[in-house]
Amino acid sequence: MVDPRISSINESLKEIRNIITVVSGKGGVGKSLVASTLALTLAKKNYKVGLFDLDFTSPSTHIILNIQGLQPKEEKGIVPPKVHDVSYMSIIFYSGQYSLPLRAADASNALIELLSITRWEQQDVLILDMPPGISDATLDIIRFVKRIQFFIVTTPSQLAYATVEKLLDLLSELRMPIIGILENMKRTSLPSIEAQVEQKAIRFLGDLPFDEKIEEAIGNTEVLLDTAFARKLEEIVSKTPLF
Amino acid sequence: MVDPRISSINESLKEIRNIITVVSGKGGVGKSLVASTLALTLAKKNYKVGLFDLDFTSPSTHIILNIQGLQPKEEKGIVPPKVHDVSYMSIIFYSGQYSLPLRAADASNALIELLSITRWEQQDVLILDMPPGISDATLDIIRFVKRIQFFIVTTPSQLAYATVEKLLDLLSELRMPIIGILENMKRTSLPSIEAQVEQKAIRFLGDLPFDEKIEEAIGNTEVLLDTAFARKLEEIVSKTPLF
Amino acid sequence: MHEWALAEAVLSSATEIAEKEGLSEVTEVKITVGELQQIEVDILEFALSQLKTAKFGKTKFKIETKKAELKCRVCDHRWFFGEQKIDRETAEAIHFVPEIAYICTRCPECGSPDFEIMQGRGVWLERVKGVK
Amino acid sequence: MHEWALAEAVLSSATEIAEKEGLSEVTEVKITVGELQQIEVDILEFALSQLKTAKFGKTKFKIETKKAELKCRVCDHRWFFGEQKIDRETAEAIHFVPEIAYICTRCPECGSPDFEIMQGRGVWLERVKGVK
Ligand SMILES: Nc1ncnc2c1ncn2[C@@H]1O[C@H](COP(=O)(O)OP(=O)(O)O)[C@@H](O)[C@H]1O
Ligand SMILES: Nc1ncnc2c1ncn2[C@@H]1O[C@H](COP(=O)(O)OP(=O)(O)O)[C@@H](O)[C@H]1O
Ligand SMILES: [Mg+2]
Ligand SMILES: [Mg+2]
Ligand SMILES: [Mg+2]
Ligand SMILES: [Mg+2]
Ligand code: NI
Ligand code: NI
Ligand SMILES: [Zn+2]
Ligand SMILES: [Zn+2]
Repeated sequence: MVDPRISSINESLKEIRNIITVVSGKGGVGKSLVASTLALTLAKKNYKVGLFDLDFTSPSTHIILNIQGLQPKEEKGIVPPKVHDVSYMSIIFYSGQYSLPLRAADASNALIELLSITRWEQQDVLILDMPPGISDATLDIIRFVKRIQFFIVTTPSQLAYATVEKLLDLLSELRMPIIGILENMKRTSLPSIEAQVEQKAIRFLGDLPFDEKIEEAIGNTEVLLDTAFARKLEEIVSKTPLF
Repeated sequence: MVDPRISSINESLKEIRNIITVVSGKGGVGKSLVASTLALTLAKKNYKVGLFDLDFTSPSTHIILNIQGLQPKEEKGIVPPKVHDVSYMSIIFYSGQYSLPLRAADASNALIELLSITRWEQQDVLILDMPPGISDATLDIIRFVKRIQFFIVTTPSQLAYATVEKLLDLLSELRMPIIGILENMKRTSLPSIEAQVEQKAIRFLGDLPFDEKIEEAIGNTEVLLDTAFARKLEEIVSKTPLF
Repeated sequence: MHEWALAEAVLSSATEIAEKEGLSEVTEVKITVGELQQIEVDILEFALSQLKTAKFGKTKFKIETKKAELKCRVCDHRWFFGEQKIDRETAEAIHFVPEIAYICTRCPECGSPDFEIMQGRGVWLERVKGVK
Repeated sequence: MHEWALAEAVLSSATEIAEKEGLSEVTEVKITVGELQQIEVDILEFALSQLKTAKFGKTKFKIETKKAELKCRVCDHRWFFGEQKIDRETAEAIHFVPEIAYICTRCPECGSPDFEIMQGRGVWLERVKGVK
């Protein structure tokens, strides 16, 4: 018995030029906020951008982007709707407001299903928002998706960086391309993790401020793009060779 | 073929009077910090306390408690070492500083193994620090451990509370005992989620401040217990019927 | 209508197998379709007939449906998904992502959402026969 | 030495089965021990003999060891854990928690850590025979 979805995954991703996977060793460091803002920022620069929320256990990007009343079109597969010029896909289109008590093996199966039936069409970049840690989803992406690059998010906290280091060790061992590490929620009271990152010979991308205005910006992309957080992310994106 | 570990789990937990599971729909809300501080606080009140870090993907409590140079004793099973008067168990005793790329099904197997071979001895309370979301570990605990109570942590962020609501819906459906919801990282700039919690007929336990001093306190339990965060948690614990 | 995507996957997978086994012509492709996903077999057949390449010119596509059997991890009870009533909207979501079943399906014995999908989940390629 | 905990688990599980099947006396208990965990079979046997209750007075405990077979999810390669060299400290950690193998074991073909433990992981109770 052969699972026919496997050979169709790279087929359905073939028109995507770059795939950026936003990861961290830990939850709550801002992966979803960074992934969403990165997608909006690149779309504003006229890139063709897709965003795929792969955190099936705690999806968040639909709240950040205020996805409502939209649904993928069924057309020889499913076509992600466009939101703020971003082609967007999430399990939330199917699970709605209900809780979805998935074991990771089932989440993995759902992920393979969505990867294989989604028609992304031509995109300059597809951004993947990942669940925390070295999870089934991370291993699935490594296994199934060719040409991925990892964009790592941490906070200045030792608790976050300790888990990020383990993730880094694994990605380096597997020779996965790493764009670099972004330090989110930087506060003046805390020392930067920049020196530690450079010891690992990984590019330190810069830091994003802890921004009191973020909460108000959730669900309103115009306000979001105008925060100090988003402006700094744009600055970092401008000087980072993403693709 | 029968897995003999299953019938021995409740056997090895039988001398534990209360089991408190610290959960959230999301990562990074402070579960590990709350679980650790709760354990230390109850130990200071002369309760016999155990703490079991079940977040095998991103364990953190060993950093908060600065566990170093300790190892469980092998004695007809394994006996958790005592740290600051807390009997402590974590996968970290076996995985050390290495990254452990576990799929959740394997993490689940490791969890069952540790649950069945650990000799907790007599405890007033065992605190379980969980991974984020409705995960394999949550389902395992519900399946294997009798007499659990859930202690839910959120932040004031809509992103956190949205995922907590889904977790609440599931726990309520399964008639799991819920101690209540704690709002961590409260900032004056943000509205409280208290009203939303009470709509769900769940006890709102109170809030813990966003505390700039936390980072310095990580790895030093004396400093930790002296933070505004820990003092407020103790106050909440004093007025909450935990057991 | 995403049966087309599934048909494409089946054909690309069958082509891979045929190439690996050095088949110049494929005579039979056997496909199993799990009931959980409520695939429209007619559309799947039609899509296969439209999308197939020369290699599949004379191929007989045998499609078999399999009941979706679930097993509770808590009490070991086994049951068939078909016995359950679900609303149209959820059924449609399950059609795309079978795991959406976890939002509403519960063990009929003990109410647990912690069950395993034993069989009858998705589309499987059972067998590719041909001449070398 | 945590073989004692495993022995206890086996006995408590075998007792449950004997009770469910109404066996007044258990004549044979068959146990499989996976090689991954490097269980000391002598100690396990000794622990069983010390911990057993009256019901197991005349029980023959048959212990069989099974090779630990791993299968790579990326390239499908199968191999045996025993073929690999690991240091003492890691071996000891694996003895307690077999999944610690994931920190150092990699697919010998493609280097992936994404493999499945097909068999030979832990302790299984294969069979309980007795008289009613
Ligand atoms: N730079 C920042 N300043 C303030 N709050 C932030 C910042 N980045 C993220 N947050 C908040 O932190 C929480 C976690 O962010 P999220 O993007 O959901 O993280 P993850 O996806 O890693 O779990 C959210 O409540 C979010 O609004
Ligand atoms: N009340 C608080 N004030 C400031 N920082 C906090 C507070 N609670 C937690 N943190 C920080 O937030 C991060 C996440 O905490 P952690 O306990 O690891 O969360 P979780 O276990 O839910 O992932 C850590 O860096 C921790 O130090
Ligand atoms: Mg997220
Ligand atoms: Mg998300
Ligand atoms: Mg934690
Ligand atoms: Mg932890
Ligand atoms: Ni369809
Ligand atoms: Ni031992
Ligand atoms: Zn059941
Ligand atoms: Zn391999």
